[in-house]
Order: sequence, then C-alpha cells, then structure tokens
Amino acid sequence: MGKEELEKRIVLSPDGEPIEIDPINDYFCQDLPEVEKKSSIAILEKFQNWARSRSLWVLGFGTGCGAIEMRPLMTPKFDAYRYGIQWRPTPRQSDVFVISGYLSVKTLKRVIRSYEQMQGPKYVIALGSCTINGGMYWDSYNTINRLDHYIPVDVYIAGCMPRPEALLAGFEQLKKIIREGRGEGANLYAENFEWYKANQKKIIKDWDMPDYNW
Amino acid sequence: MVNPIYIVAVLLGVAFTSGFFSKKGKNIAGYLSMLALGFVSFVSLQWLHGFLSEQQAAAQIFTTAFKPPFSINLLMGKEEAVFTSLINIMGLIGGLYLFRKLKETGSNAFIALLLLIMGLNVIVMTRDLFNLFVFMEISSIAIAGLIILSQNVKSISSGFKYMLAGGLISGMLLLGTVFLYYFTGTLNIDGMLQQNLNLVKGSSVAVFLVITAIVLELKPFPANGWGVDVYEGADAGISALISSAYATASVYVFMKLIPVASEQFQFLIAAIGIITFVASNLMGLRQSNPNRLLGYSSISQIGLLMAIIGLSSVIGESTNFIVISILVSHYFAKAGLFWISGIIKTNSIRDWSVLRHSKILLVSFGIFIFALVGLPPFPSFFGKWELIMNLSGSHNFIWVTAILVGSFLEAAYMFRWLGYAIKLELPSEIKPVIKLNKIIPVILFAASVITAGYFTGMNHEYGKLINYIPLAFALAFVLIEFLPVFIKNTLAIAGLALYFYLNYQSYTDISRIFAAIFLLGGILTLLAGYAYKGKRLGFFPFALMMFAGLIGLIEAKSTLEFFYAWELMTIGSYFLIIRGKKSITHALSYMLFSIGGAYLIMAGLGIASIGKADLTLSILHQVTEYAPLVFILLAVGFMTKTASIGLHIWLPGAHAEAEADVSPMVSAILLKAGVFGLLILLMAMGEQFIGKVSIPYLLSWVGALTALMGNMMAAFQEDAKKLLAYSSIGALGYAVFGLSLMSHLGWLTAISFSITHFMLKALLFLAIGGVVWRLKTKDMYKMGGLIKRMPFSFFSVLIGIIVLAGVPPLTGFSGKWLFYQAVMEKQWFLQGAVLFFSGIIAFLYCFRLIHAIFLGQLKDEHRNVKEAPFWILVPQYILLAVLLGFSFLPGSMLKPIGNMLLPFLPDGAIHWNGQLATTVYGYWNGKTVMIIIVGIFSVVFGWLWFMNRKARKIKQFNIVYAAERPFRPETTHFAYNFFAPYKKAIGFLVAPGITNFWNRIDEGAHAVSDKFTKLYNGNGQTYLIHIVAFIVVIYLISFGGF
Amino acid sequence: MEKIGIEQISLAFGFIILMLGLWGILSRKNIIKIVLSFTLFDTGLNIIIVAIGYLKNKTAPILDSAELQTDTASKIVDPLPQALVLTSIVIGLGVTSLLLVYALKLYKEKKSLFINDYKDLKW
Amino acid sequence: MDPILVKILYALLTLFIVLNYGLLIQGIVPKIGARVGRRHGIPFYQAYLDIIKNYSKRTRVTHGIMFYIGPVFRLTGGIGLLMFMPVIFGSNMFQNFSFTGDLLLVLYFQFFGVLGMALGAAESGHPHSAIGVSRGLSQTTAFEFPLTLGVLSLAVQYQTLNISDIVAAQQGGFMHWSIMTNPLAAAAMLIAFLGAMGRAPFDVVLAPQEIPIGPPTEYQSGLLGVLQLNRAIFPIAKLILFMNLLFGGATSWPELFLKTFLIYMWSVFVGVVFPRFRVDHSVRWFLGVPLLIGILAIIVTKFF
Repeated sequence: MGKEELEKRIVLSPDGEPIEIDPINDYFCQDLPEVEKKSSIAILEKFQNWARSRSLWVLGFGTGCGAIEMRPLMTPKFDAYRYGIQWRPTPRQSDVFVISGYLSVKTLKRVIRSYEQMQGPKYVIALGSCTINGGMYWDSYNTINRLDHYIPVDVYIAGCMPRPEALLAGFEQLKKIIREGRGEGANLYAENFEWYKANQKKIIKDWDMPDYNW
Repeated sequence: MVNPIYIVAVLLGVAFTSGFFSKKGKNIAGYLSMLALGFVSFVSLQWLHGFLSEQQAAAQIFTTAFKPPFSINLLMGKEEAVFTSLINIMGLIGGLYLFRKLKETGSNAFIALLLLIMGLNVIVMTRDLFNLFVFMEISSIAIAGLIILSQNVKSISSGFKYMLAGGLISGMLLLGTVFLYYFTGTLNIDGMLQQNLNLVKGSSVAVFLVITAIVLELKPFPANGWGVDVYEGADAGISALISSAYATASVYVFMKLIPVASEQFQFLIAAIGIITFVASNLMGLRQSNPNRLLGYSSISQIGLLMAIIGLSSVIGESTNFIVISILVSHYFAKAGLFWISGIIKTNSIRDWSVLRHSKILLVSFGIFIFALVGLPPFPSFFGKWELIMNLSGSHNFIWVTAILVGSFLEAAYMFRWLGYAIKLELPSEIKPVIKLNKIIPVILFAASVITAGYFTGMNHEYGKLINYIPLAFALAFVLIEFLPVFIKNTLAIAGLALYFYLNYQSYTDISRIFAAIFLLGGILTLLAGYAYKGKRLGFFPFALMMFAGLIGLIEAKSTLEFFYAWELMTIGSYFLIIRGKKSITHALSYMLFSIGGAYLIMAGLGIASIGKADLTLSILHQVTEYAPLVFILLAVGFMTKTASIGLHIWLPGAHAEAEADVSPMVSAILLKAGVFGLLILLMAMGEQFIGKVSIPYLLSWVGALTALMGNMMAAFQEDAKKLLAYSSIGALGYAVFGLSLMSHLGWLTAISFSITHFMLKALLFLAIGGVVWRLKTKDMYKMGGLIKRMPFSFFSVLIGIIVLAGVPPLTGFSGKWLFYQAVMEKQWFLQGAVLFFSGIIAFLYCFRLIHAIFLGQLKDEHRNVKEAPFWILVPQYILLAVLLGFSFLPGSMLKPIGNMLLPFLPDGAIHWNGQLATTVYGYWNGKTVMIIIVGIFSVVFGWLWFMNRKARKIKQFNIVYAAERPFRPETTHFAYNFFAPYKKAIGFLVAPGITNFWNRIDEGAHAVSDKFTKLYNGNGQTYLIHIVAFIVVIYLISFGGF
Repeated sequence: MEKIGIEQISLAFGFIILMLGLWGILSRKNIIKIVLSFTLFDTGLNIIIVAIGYLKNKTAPILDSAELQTDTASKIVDPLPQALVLTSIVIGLGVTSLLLVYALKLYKEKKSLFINDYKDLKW
Repeated sequence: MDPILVKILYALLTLFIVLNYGLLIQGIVPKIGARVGRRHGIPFYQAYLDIIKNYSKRTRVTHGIMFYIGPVFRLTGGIGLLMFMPVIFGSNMFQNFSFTGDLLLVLYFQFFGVLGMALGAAESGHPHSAIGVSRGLSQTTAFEFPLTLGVLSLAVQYQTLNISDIVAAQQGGFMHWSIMTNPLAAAAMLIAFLGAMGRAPFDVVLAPQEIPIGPPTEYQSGLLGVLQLNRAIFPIAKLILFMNLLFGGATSWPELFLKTFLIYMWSVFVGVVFPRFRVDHSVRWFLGVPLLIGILAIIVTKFF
C-alpha cells in the first residue's frame, strides 16, 4: 500500500499499554454490499420508482471536462429543476452520479469512493465519448477507456462534448429507466462486486482503501 | 506552691555549678541543666494551675527584708504565671532541641541558656525598673553568647549588630530609668503607677525614654534591621528562643510598663505597632530565606501585639485575652517553624518540599502556619476575632483595616510557603537528617497549639458554644489514616449520614435544604471515593473538615460560630484543592480570596455588633449604624465564595485541577455556602441603599455580569474541567441575581437553582472526572468518540447538559421559567436579558463539552479505555434519577421551597394546581410537558426505527470526505478552538482583564515590598542610625515639632 | 541666678561624653573604634546617673562616721544611683568584653575590622 | 369521547395541516424565485417527492445511537414547538397543548431539536458537521439576544407571558397589532427572525460547497427524510410564533396561511437581496444595531 498513515502502528493507551492499530481494518467498515431486494408489493415499488424518477439529486462532483456542461442546466435557459433535478453537495444524499467526461485513474479512485458512499438505488450517467471508449484519450497512459468496467452505468451520452440538451435528454432517459424498474445499478454492482473490484484494482495501482467504502 | 524565687535560685545555682564541670563533664552539665529547666517549668506551671483553678492569689516575693521601694520585689500573678510558664517550657523544649549543639560547645553553652531563661523569668516577674534593666542586659548578653555558638560569619555579624543595637537601647533604657527615679523617687513600677506621672514636670521625657527603649526592644519598623538579621543569621534553634521566649518576655515588659505612658503616647505606640505589622508583612512577601521570612513574621506579630497593648484603653478588658491568645499562637508556631527550618536547613522556601520526606513534620508545618495566620481552631483565631469585634465595635475602622491588611499579607506569604512545601518538586540533593531530639519539640508544640486553641475557645464567651464534634470527627481520621480507603470512606459516609439523621429535624426550613445539599451531597460525592485504592492520605480529614464547616454554617447561632464554621470550611477545602495536580497557584489564590473574604465578613460582623449586647446572628436583623457598609462587607465576603465577577479568578484553576470527586465537592457543594451566606444576609438585613441606589440592584448587575463572563469564558476553554468550573461561575451569577431580586419568585429561583445546580454540576464533574480518570488528560481536543467506550458517562453528561441548558422538559427549564417570571415581576429587564444571553451561551459550551469528548472521532490511544469506575458512576445515576424525578414533578421541589419562603416574602407566590404552576404572568405544567414530549419522541423514534431498522452500522472513517478519506482521528476531530468565529467576533469581551488586575496588584505589592526591604542594607551602623532616627522622630511627634 | 553647682557641671559633662560616644558609634567605621565609643557612651551614662543622685552639701552615703548614724537621710546623698552605677559599670564591662570577642571573631572571619564589610545579611 | 383523545386528534390535524402547508411552501417559494428569474423552477409539490424518494432508499448507514436519534430530537423539537402554541385564535380545537406552558416554554423548546440535532450530527465524526454546528450555535446565541429583548418588551407591554393573551390583546384591526403598537420590539424581533430562518445572509451554517451543507452532511435516506419533515414543520411553527406575537395571530386557517406566508416572504426578500455574512460578521452585526433596538424597545415600553 505504501501509505504511511495506513501502515500498522503501535500507540500507547493512557495507562501505557501498547495498542496495535490496523488502520484499514479498524477505521473502516469491512462489510461488502448486498443485493437490496425490490419491494415485494409491486404497486408500492412502482410508486417509489415514480417518486425516485421525479426527484433526482445529482452529486456535485465534476470528474472531467464535461462538468462544464452541467452548469448550464441550472440556468434559466435549460432549467433542469423543473424536471426534479437538483444538486447535492454530498454523495450520502445524492441519487445520480454524472461522470462528466474522461476519467483519469487518479479520479477514478475518488469516483469509486463517492459512488460507494451513495445510498441505493443509485444511478450513473456517463457523459461524453471518453466514458464509452476512451474517446480521444483512448491510448492515454492514465485514463480509463470504458466506465462500466468499473461501476455500473445506467445511461451513456455520447459526444465530445454533448450539449446540455443532450444531457437533459439523458436525464429523461434515466427517468424512463427508473420508472420501468431497470435502474438497478446498485444491485448489479453488488452482484458482480468481485469482478468490478478486480477491474478497479487492476488499474488503480496504489489501492489504499477498503474494498467497499460505506 | 514552690516559691518562685526558686526559679531564679535553681537556674542560677545550676548555671554556677555547671561552670565547674570540665569538658568531660559536659554531659552531666547538660542533663543537670535540663533538669533545672524542667524544675522551673514545673514551678511556673504549678502556679499557673493554681491561678486557673482560682485557688491561688497573686504572690509578692521580696528579696530582702525591706518592702519596696527600698527593695526589689517579684510578683507572681496570673499573667506572670502564664508568661513564665511559656518561657520556661520554651527553655526546656528549646534546650532539648539545641541539646546536641550545646553539648558540642560544652557546659558554657548550657550556662548561657540557663542564664537567658533565668533573666527572662526575672524580667517577667520583677516590679523594679532597674532590676528589669539588669536582667534585660543579662538576657541579651546570654543571647549574644548563644548566637556566637555558630561560628560562621553570618551569625557572628548578626550577633554583633544585635549587640550594638542592644547596647544603644539599653543605654537609653538606663537613662530613662534613672530619670524616672529622679522624678518619682522610686524604681518600683507599682510605685510609679501610683503617681500620676503626667503631672510631674519633666517626667514625660523619662517615660518617653523608657517606653521607647522597650518599644525598640520589640523591634519596631523601621528600626529593626538588626532584629531581622539576627533571626536569619543565628542558628534556627536560637532564633526560636529569641522569637518565642525573648519576645514573649519583652511583650510582657511592655504590657507592664505601658500604663506609665500617657494615652496619646499609647496611641502613638499602637500606630507604630500597626505600621510594623503591616510593613513587616509586606516585606515578608518577597523573602525566600525561611529564617528571614520567619524573622519578618515574628516582628510583625510582635508589632500587632504592640498595637493591641497600645490600644488597650479602647479594647478594654478583653485586651489580656487577645494578647495572650495571639501571643500563644505566635509562641508555639514561631518556635515550631524555626525548629523545622533548623531541621531541614535550606536557604530557600522553595526547597521546603523536602518536608514531604517526613509526614509528621509536614503536618506540624501546616498546623503552625494555620496557627500563625489565625484560623480556627487555633488560639489566635479567637484572639483576632475578639480584637476585630472590639475595635470595630468601638468605631476604630482604620485600625481594623490596617490589621486586616497586615494579616492578609502575612497569610499570602505563609500560604505560598505551605503550597511550596506541599506541591513543589522534591529537590533531589537535599535530604534532611531527622534527629529525635529535634523532632519531638516540634510535635510537642504542634500538639500544644491545638490544645491551646481548644482551651482558648473554652475560655471565650461564645467560643464555648461552638460545636466541636464535627471537627473532632474530622480530626479523628488523622488517627486512622493507616486504614484503607474503603473503611475510611464507609466511616465517613456513615458519620455524615448519622449526623444528618440525628439533626435534620432541628434545622429550620431553608437551612434544611442547604443541610441536605451539604450533607447528602457530601455523601453522594464521597460514594465516588470508593473508586480510589490505597490509603488516600490526607483526604478524609480535610473533606470532613470542610463538611464540618459547612454544617457549622447551618447550625451557627452566634456570629462567632458562623465565622468559625466559615473558616473551617475554607481550611478543609483548601487542602482538598491543593491535592490536585498543578494546583499550587490556584490553591494559593483560593486561600487568599477566601481569607480576604473572611476578613471582610469578620469586619462586617464586627461593625454589625456595634451597640449590641450579645453576638447572636440575630444582630444582623437590627443593624442600625453603618448598615449599608455591613451589608457590602458581608456580601462581598460571601461573594468570594460564590466567585462573583472580579472575585472569581481563583475558581477555574482550583476546580479544574482537583481530583475526580473533589471537583464536585468544591464546585457543586462548597459554592453553595456563599449562596447560603448571601441568603441569610438578605433575609436578615433586607434591602440596603447607598444613597439612593439599592444595593441588591447593584448585586443584580454583578450577578448578570458574572453569568455572562463565566459562561462566555466557559465557551472558550479547551480544558473540560475548566469549562465546567467557568460554568459554575456563570451559574452562581444566576443564583446571586435571583437572590438580589428580593422577591418570592426571585428567591425561589435562586434556591431551586442552587439545588439543581448542585445536582447537575456534581453529575457533570463526576462524569468528566471519570473520563479524566481513564484518559489522564483534561484537554477536550485530545478526546473524542468516547460514546462508544463510555456510554454511561455519556448519558450522564447528556442529561447534565440538557438540564444545564435549561431546555424543556428537564428540570433545568423550571429554573429558567421561574427566573423570567421573577424578572417580569421585578422589571429588571436589562439584567434579565444579559442573563438570558448568557443562558444561550451555555449552549455553546454544553455542546462543546459533549461533542469534543464523546462524539466525533475516537482517538487511537483511547480505543481500549474502559467505562469510568463503577463507584464514580453510582452517584451519577442516583443524581440522574433525582433530576429526572424533579423534571417529571417539578412541583415536588418547588412547592415546599415556596412554602418555606412564604413567611419571609408572602407576595407573588406561585399558585399550584397539581403540577400546573401559575403566576401573574404565565403558567407551566412540567408533568404534561414531559408527557407530551416523551410521547412525541416515542412516536417519532418508533417511526424512524421502523423505517431504518436495517441501517448498517459503519465505522469512524466511513464518512464523506470530499471523495478522500480522513488521515488520522486527530486531524479529523474538530474540537480545538471550537468557537473560533465567536472568539473572533466578541472574544475581546473575555480578555483577561480581571486576572491582569489582580496580577498587577500582586506585582505592585512585591515591588513595594522590594523597595521597603532595601532599607535593611546589612550594615550594623545603618541600623543604629535607624534607631537614633526612630527615637528622634518619635520624640518630635510626641513632644511637638511635627 | 543660682550658681551652677557641681551636679549641673557633671550632668552636662556626662551628656557631652554620652553624645561623643554616640557620635563615635554612628560615624566610626572601625569596629574597635565603635566598641570604644560604646564605652564612652557608657561612661557618660554613668556620670549622668551619679550626677542625678547628687544632692547639694551632702556627703557620700558611707555610714562609717558617728555623726552620720543619726538623721542619716538628710545628711547623705541618695545612695541608690551610686549603687546603680556599680551595677551598670559591671554590665558595661560584660557588654564591652562580649563586643570585643565579637570583634575578634569577625576579624578572624574576614581579616577586616571595617564594619561595611559585614553586610552578608540584608534585605 | 375522552377530551384528551379529542385534543390529541385535533393536534394531529393541526400537525397534518401544518406539514402540508410547510411542504407546499418549500415548493412554492423556490417556484416564486424561479419565476422571478424567468425560469419554470421546481414543481410546487417537489418537496413531497423528495421525502418519498428519501424514504424509498433501500440502503442506509448509521454512525451510532446518537446519530440515529439526533433526527428524532429534531423532529420532536419541531412538532413539540407547534404543539405548545395556540395556532388559531379563538378556536378551541386548534389551541393544541398550549395549556401546558407559556411563551417561555416555546422559546426554550426551540433548542430541544437544535441541541439534539447538533449531537446527532456530531456523532458522525465528520468535521464539517461539527464546523456547521459551531457556526449555527454561534449565530443562534447572537440573534437570540435581540429576539429576547423584543419578546420581553412585548411581555412588558401586555403584562403577560401567555401567548393566547398576547394574541387576544391584539384583536380588533391591524392597528392593534404589536408591530404597530410596539414597532421597536417588532423591529428587533423581525431582524432576529432573519437569523432564525437561516436564509441568506445568515446561511453560512449550511454552506453547501464549503462544508457540504454542514450538520446534516452525513444524513441520508430515512434519517434525512425525518429531517426534511422537520424542515417543513419547524419553520412554520416559528412563523406562527411570530405571527402570534407581532401580527395579531390568526382566527382562521386562511388567515394563518396568508400571514405566515407574508412573514416568510420577508426573510425570502432579504435573502435574495443580500449576500452572505460570515459567522463572525453576523455575530457582531446582531450584537450591534439590532441589540440596541432591542434595548431601546425595553426602555421605551418600561418607562413610557
């Protein structure tokens, strides 16, 4: 791991007894994600999906150059609010993660962490060609090429860069997916957790976090 | 009865005989001398016993066949018996102490000692002026001989200075004696007294010479450099002799001769005495050499006695009682202190921590310091009390002020010294050699001064009434100190419980509440003491002494009993406070503020007693003269204990540094003594005015500002216990405000608030004490996340802060509600708003307390800490139960208090209907509020639990950290300088102005002290010039010119 | 004006000596000289005492002649001051010798008789 | 029926009305803002959707027991505040539980939720939560001072601390409202009201990007849902308090809606016009002119 603060260390308790600290295990919850079942009452699930689709809270995390395209959505010209789309500053309270453009390996680590900290059901919109196949950075030494190797993606929006209208269209698509009960990225992630994690670890050399960031 | 002449005969005889023993026979000479001293002690004690049992009449002894004035006659009366006993015992015990040293020198040394004692005996007994001169000379030659035993330049040069000064003074005395003889035709003192000397032309100069010579013997300021030097330079054992035996004799000579002088001259001398007292104590402030410090102290005490004797015409018949009680204290204490100094032989009072090698010496040291300062149960306590009562009773306020200022200065350096001995680091290089013959005298004198205190008390009209049982109970724990904590704690609790059970019915209404706070509170906090292991030396006697004092306040019928109890409480709490870590400065400032406050109380009680036949506490009801002054003095005195603004600087450190169970004792319980004092003061004296300004009105502002300052300071503390300590200051501000309202609701607020504050502060201090116990740090930012390790303590603190913040539905709100009703009624809105503001600030520190300690990030090193000790939790949960009970049924607390207050303040009482309280302005039903809130809470909780029952428990670093992860708990826990923006905005309000003010006073006193001591440049000749100048100035003052 | 008698002269003389002694004590820096001044001071004092006891035209209180055996009190001077002087002289002797011892000891300590040298204890 | 049961049922009815009103206001006010900005803005019922969505979340995490019951404290505080106030003047039904305590109970009970929430947030161990709490508490102490002075001034004016009596004294036309009869107190209170509502310029407590919305930064799913319910109820309860004290109360629900809406708009207007204060600024500001106005209000009512 190589991170000094994550190495095991010995501290002394107030009584002078040594305590071994194993940061990764001691500070972080080690549980792995589980598949969260849909509500057994179909109509309730439908109602909930309707509400989820009308209240999309977007994590305010611009991961790449496409972040510039999200801002216009708040302006009078595009006014995404009318579709129930709002921005939240913390992953805990967000539903939608917009991966805005190319994703460097360094950022990927943060993306994984933030994604895992969001509460399910949660959705990912991949914005721009870079998230589909690497786009113009397809042979770059430090960007990823295909986002859904690392986290499940609900909607891809192609283009370099897609315009805000395209983004809005993507949101509409997402809403449709949610209403149809297909927005189960979180469960997909849980089901195929080992595969995702292996992919992530393959590309992130300095893996310095627990397997799942609660 | 053995004829007193044998005192002289035996001493002289043995002294002569000893001369025949060669060097080999020095042992025999030594034992013989001791025997002789033992014999003379027996003789004088026998006479004393005779006088005390009132079987004996004074006896005159004539040395020749002639009657005076043609012969020399000795008188053995009651006073003489006292003084010779003191001198002879000092000779015996002092001789024992010096035995080895004297033996080294040989029989000559014993001869000098015997001659000294013999001389002093005659000085006391003789009624002949010339005889007096002769024996004074003999004594001083003997002393000079003793001083020179130590063959080092310091003692020799000091002895030389002493000889020079003594020569000059005795020359003057002789001149005066001869002139007196010339004018009166007699050398007999009684003969002189029979003639009215003021009418005899020219005799006033003779009187002037004689009296001034005697005064100079008593080392008045500033003509006393030689005296101080001798105290420092001579061997400590000899200094003890000088200070105790020689000074005692000199004082008696002065007492004997002073009636010769005219009344104005007596006043002049009294003034000199008082100046000496104050100036010497001031100079004592900057002394670091123990012997020199004791020298200044000796001189100051003698100065005080000089003043008292000079004022005897004012003081009246109790002069002798005062003089003897103060002198006896001084005698035992100073001898003991010099002896201890001789044992440990250091040049700096900072090295006195070596005393801790010997517990018994340390205890004795403490006893002597207290005896010297005049705290109970020592003789000087009664002496000083009587003195202040008499002086203030006769309107001599300037004298009272000077005496109190001087005493205060003395207390300052004495307690600083005691603090050094108890708390400073042990110097490694010094290890005192403790020899039996040196330690026995110390112990003897320490025991004697306690006994003397008891007898003095018994001989005092009101001292007799004092209930010594609680104190005796406390002191009994000294004897069982070897037992483990468990047994002692059980005994202590049983004692308090039994006492409360036996007596609670005898307390009247409001007293009973405070008795319950003091005693039941004491039991509760003592419960926590079971957590301690080992013996816990020195805890129980003082804790119980404090409780003895507290209960004494409740039981006091007379002003003396009250004051006695007040002082007792101070002593006990002082030792409890000084037990803490780093408590040295805090304990000192606590003691100084307490003593300052106590002196104000004493002065106030004294002035209140003007024109009163008796000294029962009821005199406060009928103060006619100077009532506002009395009120202010007493109120300020009490407010030193409630730590009101300006007088609060002792509190935070003292309470913060105390042990886990001591903090609640001193904070939750002790502070209520001040409230109790203010309460009985207000009850007795009602509203007083300065001009047209009502004093309670001023008090209300004091209360409001105290609350504001205390709470604001609390919000900015990093130290958890300091935070609580400042919060106590703020809380007491509320209590003072409530009392100052002088209305039913106001007092109800104050009293119920006192009860609540007692409970919640005990709860919080215990809880935090338990945390500190485990974590071994008080800095909040070093803690965090302890809710997972200490859930029980967390719950205590949670309830504690909710009560403290006054948030409904817990009982804290009842205080706030009452407070507003009272403010509305009294219409003191601005103060009320300030208090409300401070109440809101309480949220700041409440949150900080619980957040920084229990919430946030758990630190690595605290990962395995255990819950606080069981016995520290027990009292907490008892208190919690009571608090919650009162929260549910507030009427059960408020109704009885209201009924108790009805006789005093019938107007504006609360109307109760079940638990619904109604006043003119508002209403409140604690029970239904509780039910509603609990109801809503349960429903919401149930709903949340149902919705989130599957919530996943995650760990401390599983937080959203801007897509990063935390580095370390230390850097993730936000606790240091928690209210930084607040500090930035209004932090200037809590700039340490008051602390700086007191610091400047302290520095100023030291600077003045420094300037004064520069007078004593060490040159013997300069000292002589001082003496001559002194004589000239006194002459000019008394015979015109000035 | 009354004639100045022997008693006034000796009184004045005594005072002059006393003052001389005092002056010496206060101004001389040599310890021996100070001690000597002390003896002067004592001597002056003694002269004063005797002078006070002197009564005009009366004889010494030594009752050896027959005529003094009767009506003694009116014929002799007051004997008491003279007795006092004897004691005083003795004491003066004692004090002086002790002072000299001290001077000796001091000299041994610092090889100096200069009083300003002995200021070890001060303030 | 048992009178207590009736009371409880009416209290629930009040709660229901107020909850819906609060949720609607949460939608309508941003809507108005959006329209002013020539946008469509969120649907007026957006708040309902958000709450349903949050309760529909399938996963949730908790940091510990205090974290868990912090929102309970918060919501209890909001509901309790409402319950202790008479809502509709002259209506027996909507007096709620105001018989249990007077104005003081209401003033102090406000802090119940604040304190509980602060504790819950603090247990998350998130430094931003603690920073937010620090700011919030600091600012609260500051604006409570002028507020108290204003309230005291009203209490002096009406010689009572009973809210119903204060409302009763203001009946008979708007000239009897406290805002007309005691303008100084009203001024002090309305300025403090800005702080109490936590909108700009006093919204640095929840600074969304600097300390991601401060205290509730770790709350999610159902726990956040509880907080959202409180955000609907608590401000309305405060509005009702101010309405009762300054604007003559309300004799019917429509009057209540109108008055509280207008009072709310006062803070909205100020909020959209002024930029944000830092906490040290706002503390000083509240302890400046507003405090002086408060003191003046006391002096004027006491002596004139």
